[in-house]
Amino acid sequence: MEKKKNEMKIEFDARSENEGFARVAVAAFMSSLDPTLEEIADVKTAVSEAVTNSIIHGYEEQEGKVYIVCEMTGDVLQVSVEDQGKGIPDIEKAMEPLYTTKPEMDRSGMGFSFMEAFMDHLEVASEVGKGTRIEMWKKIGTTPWLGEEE
Amino acid sequence: MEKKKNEMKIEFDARSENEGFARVAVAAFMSSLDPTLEEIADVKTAVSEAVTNSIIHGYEEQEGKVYIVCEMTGDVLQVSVEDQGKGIPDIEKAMEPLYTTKPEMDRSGMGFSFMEAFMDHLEVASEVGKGTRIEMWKKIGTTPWLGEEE
Amino acid sequence: MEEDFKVIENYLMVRMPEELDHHKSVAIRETADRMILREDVKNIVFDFEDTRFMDSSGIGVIMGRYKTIHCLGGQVFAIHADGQIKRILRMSGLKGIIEVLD
Amino acid sequence: MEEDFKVIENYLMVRMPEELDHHKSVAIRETADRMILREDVKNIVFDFEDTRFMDSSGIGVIMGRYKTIHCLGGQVFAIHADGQIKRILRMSGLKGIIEVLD
Ligand SMILES: Nc1ncnc2c1ncn2[C@@H]1O[C@H](COP(=O)(O)OP(=O)(O)O)[C@@H](O)[C@H]1O
Ligand SMILES: Nc1ncnc2c1ncn2[C@@H]1O[C@H](COP(=O)(O)OP(=O)(O)O)[C@@H](O)[C@H]1O
Repeated sequence: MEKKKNEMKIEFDARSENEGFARVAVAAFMSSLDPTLEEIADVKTAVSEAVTNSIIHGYEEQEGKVYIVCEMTGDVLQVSVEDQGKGIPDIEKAMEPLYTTKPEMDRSGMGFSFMEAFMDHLEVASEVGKGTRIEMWKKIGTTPWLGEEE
Repeated sequence: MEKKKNEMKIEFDARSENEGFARVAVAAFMSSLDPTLEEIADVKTAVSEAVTNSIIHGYEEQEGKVYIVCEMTGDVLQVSVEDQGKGIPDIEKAMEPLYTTKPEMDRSGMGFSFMEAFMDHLEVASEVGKGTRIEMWKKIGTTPWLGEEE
Repeated sequence: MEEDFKVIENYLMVRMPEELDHHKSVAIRETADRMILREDVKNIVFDFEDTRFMDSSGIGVIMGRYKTIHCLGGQVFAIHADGQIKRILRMSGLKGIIEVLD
Repeated sequence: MEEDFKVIENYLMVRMPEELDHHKSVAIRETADRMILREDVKNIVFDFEDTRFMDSSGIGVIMGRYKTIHCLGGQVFAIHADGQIKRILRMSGLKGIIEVLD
């Protein structure tokens, strides 16, 4: 199996109108893996959740930059979404289903649940006052998993 | 007229399979300007030409990174495409219609002509052995040009 | 935007956008709540005919409207949802509290 | 890929991809040239039915095939090109040397 790596990075202003751009860019980048429509939807949703969180929680809709790094190695897609925003004081609590610190904004508290459901694996690193990085992995395609990736 | 700036940067491996990703990302980013289908096609074509040139001429299909910076100020889109490849010895000659150094690859020599035709303004900076940067501007939308932008 | 909201009898019909994310949800929440306050609205119908993408922000929009409407004895409906949107509705548990019609 | 190439009489029919850029053009050139050599091909028909995007790499593909075919007295046709593709063909000057049919 071919293992050539392909990488891209994006950096953009933390503005809600860029949420669509971010997920479309990641979807376009992964297209060489021939993903199914469902796999594309999964990745777009997970990216949308992470980017939205950076904008509304990380930067609280103030100025800032969101950073995405995408890597494809074999048929595994790795996406990280990072901000230099306020950080998460209690990651475990933040990841509980339905937990949200912005109920007044009609947040459902399902962002992390969706990321976990739609991707194969998720890691969260955060420091208060420094920022947050979400790292996600997903194997794309129906070819059998050979256990060598990642 | 509102003049809030919106910026994004992308960096990706100089591989031909990323050409589609690059133009889709720029098109998705500019969508908040409500471009017409023709304007989207114009920008995609110009970006595709510049990115292809970096991959096949700048890096001659060897390893390297392509950098895109997009800025929207008011209704003006600015896109730069940059590589750290071999550079262009004679920019004036390179920009002549039908001039190509890779006829054996069936290049038509129309890349620069298309960029100029589809964008409002184009600037080329290049240094042999250092790399090339193409900077392009286009006003998006049918609202009358007020002469204050850029 | 306004043309995506219609009151028929006491039903507020909301035509959802093609991509329902946080960016789009802000204006939908605002307009919907204004109409619920001003007009004689008892029930809400979210029409997903045009919608090809929805994330958890969409769930928040529906859930928030559900809370308001529900106390007053109203109901919330989702219509024309495609497979993808139905999947999100199912995963969120919303399928249990709103009516998803085909 | 191979299924996008068909020889009917001495016409090579090439079904162009959705996005015809440099990436896609490499394989098209190769396969087309192989078939021109091996089979009894005199004319080429490029079918743009599916094509929504084309840049100057597409022009290079057509121009290159035109050069080969033309010397042998053959002709190049473009069919089912939408407005966008026609615009590119017109701007490139190709409309003067190949037949663009509706
Ligand atoms: N990038 C981030 N920066 C700071 N806080 C975050 C970030 N992402 C998530 N959080 C915190 O975790 C909580 C749960 O996130 P999530 O499950 O996505 O739900 P929601 O976005 O609906 O609140 C958020 O309410 C917020 O307090
Ligand atoms: N990024 C670049 N790096 C090095 N050389 C370049 C670059 N872009 C263009 N060139 C040179 O300019 C020439 C003309 O470019 P262009 O008009 O796009 O035609 P084509 O790509 O078909 O050759 C190329 O053949 C090449 O020699």
